[in-house]
Amino acid sequence: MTDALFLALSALAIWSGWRVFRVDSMVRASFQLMVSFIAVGLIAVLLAAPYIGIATIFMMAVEMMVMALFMVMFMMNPAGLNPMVMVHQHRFSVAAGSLAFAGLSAAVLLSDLPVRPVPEGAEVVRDLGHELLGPSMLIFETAGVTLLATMIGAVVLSAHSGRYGASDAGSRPPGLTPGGAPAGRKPEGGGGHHHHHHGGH
Amino acid sequence: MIVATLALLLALPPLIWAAAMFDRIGTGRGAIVMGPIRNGAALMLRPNTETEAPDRLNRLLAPGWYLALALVGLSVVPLAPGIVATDLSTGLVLWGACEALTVVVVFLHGWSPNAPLPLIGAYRYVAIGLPAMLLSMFVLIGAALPAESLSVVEVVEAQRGLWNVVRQPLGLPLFMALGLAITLRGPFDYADGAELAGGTSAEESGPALALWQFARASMLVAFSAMAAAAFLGGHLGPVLPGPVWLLLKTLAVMAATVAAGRFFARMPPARMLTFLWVVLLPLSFVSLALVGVEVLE
Amino acid sequence: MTLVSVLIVAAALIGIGLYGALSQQSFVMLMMGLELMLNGAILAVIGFWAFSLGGAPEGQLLAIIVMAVMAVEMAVGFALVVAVYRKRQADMTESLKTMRH
Amino acid sequence: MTLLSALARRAEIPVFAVIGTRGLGLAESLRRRPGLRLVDSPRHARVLLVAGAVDGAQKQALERLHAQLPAPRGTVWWQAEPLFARGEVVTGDDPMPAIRAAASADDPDQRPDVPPHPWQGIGPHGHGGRGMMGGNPYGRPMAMTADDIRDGLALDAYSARFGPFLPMLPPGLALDLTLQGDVIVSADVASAPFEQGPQGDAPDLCAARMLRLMGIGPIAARARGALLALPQGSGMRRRLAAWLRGEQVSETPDPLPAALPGLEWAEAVLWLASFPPSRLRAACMERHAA
Repeated sequence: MTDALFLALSALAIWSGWRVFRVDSMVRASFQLMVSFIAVGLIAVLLAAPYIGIATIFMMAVEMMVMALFMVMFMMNPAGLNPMVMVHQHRFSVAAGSLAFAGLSAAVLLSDLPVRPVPEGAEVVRDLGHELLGPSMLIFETAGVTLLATMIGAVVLSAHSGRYGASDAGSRPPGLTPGGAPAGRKPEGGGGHHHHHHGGH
Repeated sequence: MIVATLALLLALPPLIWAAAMFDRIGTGRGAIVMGPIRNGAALMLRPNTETEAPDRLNRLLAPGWYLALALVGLSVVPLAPGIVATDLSTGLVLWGACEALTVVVVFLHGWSPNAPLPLIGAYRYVAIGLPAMLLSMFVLIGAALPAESLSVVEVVEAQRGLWNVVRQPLGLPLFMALGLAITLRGPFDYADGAELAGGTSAEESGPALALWQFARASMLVAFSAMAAAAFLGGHLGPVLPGPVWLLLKTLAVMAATVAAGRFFARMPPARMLTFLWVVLLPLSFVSLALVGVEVLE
Repeated sequence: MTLVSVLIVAAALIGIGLYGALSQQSFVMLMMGLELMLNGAILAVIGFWAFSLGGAPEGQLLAIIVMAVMAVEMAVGFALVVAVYRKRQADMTESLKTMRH
Repeated sequence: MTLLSALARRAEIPVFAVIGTRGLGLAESLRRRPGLRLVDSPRHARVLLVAGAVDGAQKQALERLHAQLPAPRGTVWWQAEPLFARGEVVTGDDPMPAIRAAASADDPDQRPDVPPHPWQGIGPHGHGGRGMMGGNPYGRPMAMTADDIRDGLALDAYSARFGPFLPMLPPGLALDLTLQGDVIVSADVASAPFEQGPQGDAPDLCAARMLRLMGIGPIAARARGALLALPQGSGMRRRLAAWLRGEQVSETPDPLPAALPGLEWAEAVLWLASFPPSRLRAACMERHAA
């Protein structure tokens, strides 16, 4: 029963992961990725990690929702009426992906993996809680502070008001001496309204 | 486990009917008892509509997913001591995952017909639904703190002495904001509101629309049962048997949610977004901090 | 369900993710590739934890850290995309020239 | 099936009301009638009710609306001259019998399904746009990048005509809008709202229309909390408060193409509903004349 479920979920995770790069609408792509994450989360639940598994589903549902929203924002082509071909160095990528898979699988098959399963009846969620707020508190809190820094950084980066003036005007730092030439690199010429989405190469 | 699942499946249709009746009370339309059934039957006999270049699969599945999420969310609520359909040590997290996926499903429902008004409803809803969900997680962590467990069974058991609604007075009202959001009603109905002519369901008709409304009502039932378990002591209560208490509390929360949906006006989304982030989320932090202080003592 | 089977599934996810990250032109699709690789990483971590760590909670902790990394990657990634888009109207990798040299 | 049909026979008839000249009061009087239910979307309706005369210039729009009702559908013309030969005409005060009859009618298609617009065949992918965006595949305009008026993040704008029978807009008003997300970037009046007469400006009617957009009824509005839900500074609070007190409002809106850009969809809709129909019509007509 567990084995059948595992096989089905793995197949779902891999298939939907593959479909991410094969569908013709980015919203569909991000929800395919979400399906892949949900399958992995359920596998984690099968592997006796109920907190991690369900938290993965929870987090990824939110993350992929935001991703899909960005898709609609940047490319309002929700239903894929317009074609979508946006790949480059295709052969190289296929080779790299296959190589990574083959290498990792070989490593897995050839190495002698230790076998020490989770003991029956272990309170894994309670253990995790004690670990998070006990011995590994520093790591956990560091992750928290990193997330806070990320939030602030993300807001600063994406806001209209850049560090040195409006960001879409191409903000340039002030000179090192009063009235001097701007420090740092000159922004790219044209600043362009040359259009994006060039189609397939 | 099987007993609990069967009991839930048997109790759900009458509760959904009750939810639909609550929605009719006070609208002056009469036929409170039979009206919802008749209208549902009439809807079932109408055809589904086609739109141009839709995402057929997601359009077909979205109402079903919504219903499934309501069922999964409902399954973690214990009906009586020892009787629960999904006895999971992380029941509250599972409920949170259902909330998050509800936002996704509503988005899919609005996105898949490939029409402007549903799409506007869909992404407006996401902008409001995500912070509302965040808020509910803080409130639910507050409910889990005294129980020292993420299991809903333990959360109910920990309320034997005192219900959480007394211990954390801010919890239930804040949680009801989420209830309004995931059941698409009143002040949080940014998906299906009148100013978008039905929003995400503007292009639906027939059985698809009937199923969507059915799922929306079952989500109200699931939310109310969850609120009853997390804040009103679930099946705990004197004299009457446990399931009856749970039923009564669920009905009370349902009525309160419907009434709140009727009473509070819907703000324009930008205003609501500010209100959520600036007022409601900090309130939920305060609530959580107060619970923490109380538990430490 | 053995450790080997779980790790091979994880390897497949990482392989597909690598393909996506290398082949996609759009920033957002590129990030999806990265996410898929991290998805495989989470699966591998959980697999190791379940089969060869004897239930030590540090394995779960590592999975949580991977999730935090994912969130950071997403947030900073999107912020950069928005910042670049504001300046250059670009959401494809080829339209950026300055960082090449 | 028989049980379903037996139950369905006594259901409320879902009616989509097209409001024509002096039809606002007529449609509003039906809102609390038992036996029918006014719905917001033609897709939810069984019967198309045209209340008040509709300008012949809107014939094609009305035909398209008729086609949006899922078949079988019925049509009732209530105090309105029929624009096409479908359904029944009611001249009296009570359309109920006609609506009941229409609920078992089956109008043939007024606009038979013609093949969709041809594929445009321009551009590298043949969809008529630039790169992978824009264009007009199958006659449906696609979003295209355009300048933003809010914070300079120039995303894809979507242009379409909204109206003249959308239930949240004043009846008859058709707007050519360009939207970025749900923010209106530019607006143009394609046709002015229909004449509603003095009874269209009645305070309770205007307040009810506005409150419906906010999702509450007049009883809940008495608590005055509803006013706080409205944005400040646009006069919406003042006008709704006056209507709730039972006073007439006689403010005239600024020209729509100047006033609407920058507003979000929900704000714009509320703003339009916060003016009495006669004043809104005057503001739109002035511009048409000029």
